[in-house]
Amino acid sequence: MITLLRYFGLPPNYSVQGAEIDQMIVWVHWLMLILFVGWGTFFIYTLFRYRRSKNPKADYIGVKRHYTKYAEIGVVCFEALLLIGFAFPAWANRVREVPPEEGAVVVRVVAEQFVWNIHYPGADGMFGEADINRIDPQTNPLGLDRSNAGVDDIVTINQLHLPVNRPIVIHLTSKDVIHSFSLPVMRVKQDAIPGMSIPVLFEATETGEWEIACAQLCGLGHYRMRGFLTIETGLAFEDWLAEQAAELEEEGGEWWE
Amino acid sequence: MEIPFTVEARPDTGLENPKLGMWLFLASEVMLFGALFSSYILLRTGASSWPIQSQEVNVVVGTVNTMILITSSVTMVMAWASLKMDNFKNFRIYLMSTIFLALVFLIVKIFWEYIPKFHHGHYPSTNTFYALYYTMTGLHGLHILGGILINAYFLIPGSKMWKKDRKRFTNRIELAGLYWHFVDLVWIFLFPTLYLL
Amino acid sequence: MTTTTTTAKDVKKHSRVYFTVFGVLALLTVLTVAVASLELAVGIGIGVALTIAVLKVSLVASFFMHLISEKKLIFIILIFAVLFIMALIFLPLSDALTNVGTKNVP
Amino acid sequence: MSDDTGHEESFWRKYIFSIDHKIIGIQYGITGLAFLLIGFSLIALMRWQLAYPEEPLPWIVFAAIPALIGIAVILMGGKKRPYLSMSGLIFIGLGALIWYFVSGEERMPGAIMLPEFYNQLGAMHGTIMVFLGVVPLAVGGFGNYVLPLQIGAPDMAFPRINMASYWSYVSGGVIMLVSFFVPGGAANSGWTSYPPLADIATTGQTLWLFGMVFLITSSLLGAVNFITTVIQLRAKGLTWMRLPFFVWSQFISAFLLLLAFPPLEVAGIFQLMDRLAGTSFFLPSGLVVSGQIIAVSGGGSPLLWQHLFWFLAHPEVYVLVLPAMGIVAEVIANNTRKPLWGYRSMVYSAIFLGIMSFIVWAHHMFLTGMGTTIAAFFQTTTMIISIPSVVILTALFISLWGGSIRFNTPMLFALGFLPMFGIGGLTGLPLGLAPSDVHLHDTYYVIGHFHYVVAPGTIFALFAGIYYWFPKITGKRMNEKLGKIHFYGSFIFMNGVFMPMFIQGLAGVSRRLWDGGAEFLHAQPFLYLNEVMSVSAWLLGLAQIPFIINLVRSIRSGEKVSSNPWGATTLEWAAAPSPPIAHGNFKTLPEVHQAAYEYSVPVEGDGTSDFIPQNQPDKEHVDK
Ligand code: HEA
Ligand code: HEA
Ligand code: CUA
Ligand SMILES: [Cu+2]
Repeated sequence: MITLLRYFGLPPNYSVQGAEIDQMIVWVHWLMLILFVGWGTFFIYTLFRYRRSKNPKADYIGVKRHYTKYAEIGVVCFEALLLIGFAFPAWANRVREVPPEEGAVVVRVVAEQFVWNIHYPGADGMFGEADINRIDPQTNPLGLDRSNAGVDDIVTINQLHLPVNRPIVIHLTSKDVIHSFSLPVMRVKQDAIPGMSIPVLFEATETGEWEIACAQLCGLGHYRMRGFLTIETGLAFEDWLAEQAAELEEEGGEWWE
Repeated sequence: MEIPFTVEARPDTGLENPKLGMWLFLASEVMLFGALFSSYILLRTGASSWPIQSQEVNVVVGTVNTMILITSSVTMVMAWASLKMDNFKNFRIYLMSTIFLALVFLIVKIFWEYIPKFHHGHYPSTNTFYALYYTMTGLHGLHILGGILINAYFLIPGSKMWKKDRKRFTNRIELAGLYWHFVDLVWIFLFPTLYLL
Repeated sequence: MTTTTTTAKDVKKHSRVYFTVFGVLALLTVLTVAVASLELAVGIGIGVALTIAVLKVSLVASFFMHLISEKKLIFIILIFAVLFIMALIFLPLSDALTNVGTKNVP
Repeated sequence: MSDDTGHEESFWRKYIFSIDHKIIGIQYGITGLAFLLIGFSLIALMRWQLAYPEEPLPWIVFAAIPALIGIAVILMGGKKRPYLSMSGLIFIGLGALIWYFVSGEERMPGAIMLPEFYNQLGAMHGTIMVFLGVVPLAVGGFGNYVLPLQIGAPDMAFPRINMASYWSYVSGGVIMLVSFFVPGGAANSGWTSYPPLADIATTGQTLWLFGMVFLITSSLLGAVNFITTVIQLRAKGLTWMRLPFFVWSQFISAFLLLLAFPPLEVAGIFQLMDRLAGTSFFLPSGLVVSGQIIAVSGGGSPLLWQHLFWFLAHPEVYVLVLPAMGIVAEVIANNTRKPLWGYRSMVYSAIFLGIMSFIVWAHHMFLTGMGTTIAAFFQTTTMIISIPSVVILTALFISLWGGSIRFNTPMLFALGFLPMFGIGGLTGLPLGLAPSDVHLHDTYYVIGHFHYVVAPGTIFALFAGIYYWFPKITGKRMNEKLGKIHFYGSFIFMNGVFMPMFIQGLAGVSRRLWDGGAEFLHAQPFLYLNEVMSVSAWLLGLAQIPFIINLVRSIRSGEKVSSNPWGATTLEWAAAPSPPIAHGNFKTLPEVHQAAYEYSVPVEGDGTSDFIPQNQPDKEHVDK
């Protein structure tokens, strides 16, 4: 089934959590396929068998036995199994109530029309305070307070770099309207809602470069609200962070004047 | 061909069409105001701060208005009861009192609540409480206005029917009453929600 | 009370009920305002106010709107309306209250 | 209030402000079809942009086709039928509308569609199709025309309210169309109008909200009327379990409309307040749009809108499909010449479906940061609600077994409905399970899912209904050959439009993209499908030409038929002439003695007739 779905467009999955989701997709599609083929065959056969020219007199009763009841009970059981066996646990894993942040890479993603602002806590591991009154579209899109914990925070636009094989926690929010943060190959999607900060958990299993798509209509630029996701080895990720930190240092002067 | 059961009840359901129609309409009104209350609860529990309501609104005026509406409900039901007792004169008096009380309610609402609030610079845009306050009482006020118009219609032009078809007219007043009591009933919830809690 | 079965005499009797109900309603109004001014704990305050409101509403509905002797069909329709509203209130509410993962940010 | 005293009614009373349910039904039907056509035209333009992003639209072709059809309709209608000819103006008006779209610099400079305008078309396509096209046609049109006839009633319970409902609907529709002409154009935040986007959108959104208020009023008035009619005006002997399934489906839809719309009305009022009075019901604190702090008090909740909207919109989708199921059930019973299999289970399922549909709404909101318990609740209810649909569909499938199936045009469309709704319903399942919805939410998979249920599903059922009840309305039959061309053309191209959407959806292509995904790498391998879908959509449009010709020609000079050409059991055929008499329907109100679908009753066997009409009194030998 997974090969079939692959053939029909499902991209490969490169995250730990995605496997669960794919499993779910596969199982429902089995159910759908069984029902579709089963009833489809019945349907076509019946149309053919009971056409008027072949069967001029209809049978008042039709089907007498209770096969259908069994078929329906079968569907119920299958759906119950999907729910209890797959959906509930998978969802619970996905929205762990309090995200475990130890050992994880924690990033803030702030959506706005039509870019993704990525906010790393920097060397001190602490996010600086953000305040809308400090926002400057050119120099400080997040309204970050650069004086305290924010001094070493790294802010990029549309560039999300993350290490492979490490748990990742993204705190997702939005500045203006509702967006939806979508990483198809990671099987990650989450609405970014202003006024709310929603944790997104996943762990990548493969390095590579992909895109961040926006899935929720957010205005005229919705179609071009594209970010870039780079999954790299831990070392490369550290290097990249260091590079960003150095750049920050250089520009430093202008930033918090 | 006449449509059956507009005046007489259908034997197996025991209802006349207009009465069933009115109750269905009221069911949808339950959903309308229910959704308002639902929004109120969700917004309030989600809010980071909420004003102390009894300091923002005028509880005395609210209480007076509550009393006015309750009284108008009694006069309304008495208007219908008078028709039942074939007392058209009392009906007129009671219905007129209902309309009068409803007008007083609106006048009090506008001149002792809305206008002073505007003077203090409290507009719907001030905060979520005021947004809800104006929207909910406003919608309720529109319903009151609707009730006044309906009752006024039955007081003057509509009451000609009394001579032609007493039963039908009485039924109509009963329905107008159902509506009016419902408006009262909504206020009974609105009052504690917006003034006391 | 279907209009077909009520006689003028019944109505006269009912009028007395209406005024009694009115008295109770007025009393309850005073009561709820009085309780509110006591400044009880939030939970109790809401509980009392809502109980009184529900009481008043049932009085109006039962007697003024004759719901007490109305056909079952109408009851059923209203009950569904009330149930659906409860769903609309409590389902989102319970998520807002239990969901600690998502935070409100200013 | 109704008069059969024979005095001549004025033209206005008779055709425009009529209170006869049949005229109102026809008015609803024609207006609904016209909006269906407009809804389709909007998407036809959008599909150009999706297939060939940023290429100028060959608008002459797009405008000329409806204009030519319009001229043809006018000519075919001839002088003798001014009303028929006048309906040609709808098509010409449509051509003009397309020309208007292209002519505006702020919409399509150089005939190239701007993203803003694409969003307007998308939002209005959804709105028009759902609220102005399908529901008015299915509920307002068929419901009004057929339901009183099927229950043996002289009219709706409240004829004047019925008229008010229609005119409220028209007002809503006009407001929606007018919104294309205001500065900034029509609403452009999707048919779902999610705030904050919709709160800060252009004026069109305000008009959208006003329009919705009228449409909501119309639906509420209609719903009260339908429910009262079914409860109060059933003919003598027409017990609940003898009601045709169509009546049940309308009855339940009416309840859904009655109880689900008011919360949307509240939401609409809130959004109007947000837009006009500066409140922040749906605006949280601290919004910054394009670097500007939004000066409002804040403290609101964007999710509140979603709850209120989907509280309506989920029941609404069952309003879209229940009447369709009703029509299909009628047509299938009639053309298999046997009773529906499991009629009772279908009725109970439909009731259950109606009740459940009020507590599944948040399956549209799985990705709004929902916690585990609530997600579990809504996943469970969503899975539960799929069961009654399965039961109804199963019953319809099984009903075919043992039948003597007549493949006439209505039956073809009804049969087409079954697998199409099946596909749409089945693809609802992965969406209803939160984990798989993570991947599929807001992709073309969702678009594919619901179009399968509403377009080849509901629209096919509506076509089946038009072909089936046309003889009732006009006393003439529609042409079978054209009907079959219409069916096969529509069937092929419907699948051509919507099947590829599942592929794009699985690939993760978002919906509502102006360029159909051309911006994104992961969409590249599937961009060619955009062209496939667009071409199919246009051909689908052309496949409606035989239908339009058929409609006009049959009205003008269709084959005359008896009052019960299909040999049907239900009252509208068995007890009323075709067309039924104005104001009153029946010469005498019928009395019912039979269940709804007594076809091929075994003992009857005298060979002359294979059905027992509902109003036929029991003979001794029928007492099985
Ligand atoms: C008529 C309309 C209609 C109907 C009937 C349905 C029916 C269902 N819908 Fe659908 N839905 C919509 C219209 C409809 N939907 C619309 C318009 C949207 C999108 C709105 C938007 O975002 O713009 C939507 C979106 C939508 C979502 C949200 C997706 C997302 O945004 O992420 C979900 C999620 O749970 C869902 C689920 C379901 C389910 C479980 C059913 C079930 O009721 C289906 C049950 C049916 C079956 C299970 C079929 C059984 C079939 C057989 C037994 C036989 C098969 C045989 C053959 C094919 C031969 N729908
Ligand atoms: C009932 C609902 C309904 C129906 C029937 C349709 C029908 C169709 N829809 Fe629509 N669609 C929606 C509801 C519907 N849609 C909604 C809610 C959305 C989401 C909007 C949003 O994003 O907010 C959407 C979005 C949507 C999109 C996605 C846009 C995007 O995400 O950017 C697409 C893309 O192809 C599409 C295509 C089509 C097509 C090709 C049809 C075809 O099936 C059309 C078939 C119709 C006809 C061929 C017309 C028949 C007309 C006649 C027969 C006229 C006769 C007239 C007279 C005689 C007077 N639709
Ligand atoms: Cu951001 Cu769509
Ligand atoms: Cu739904």
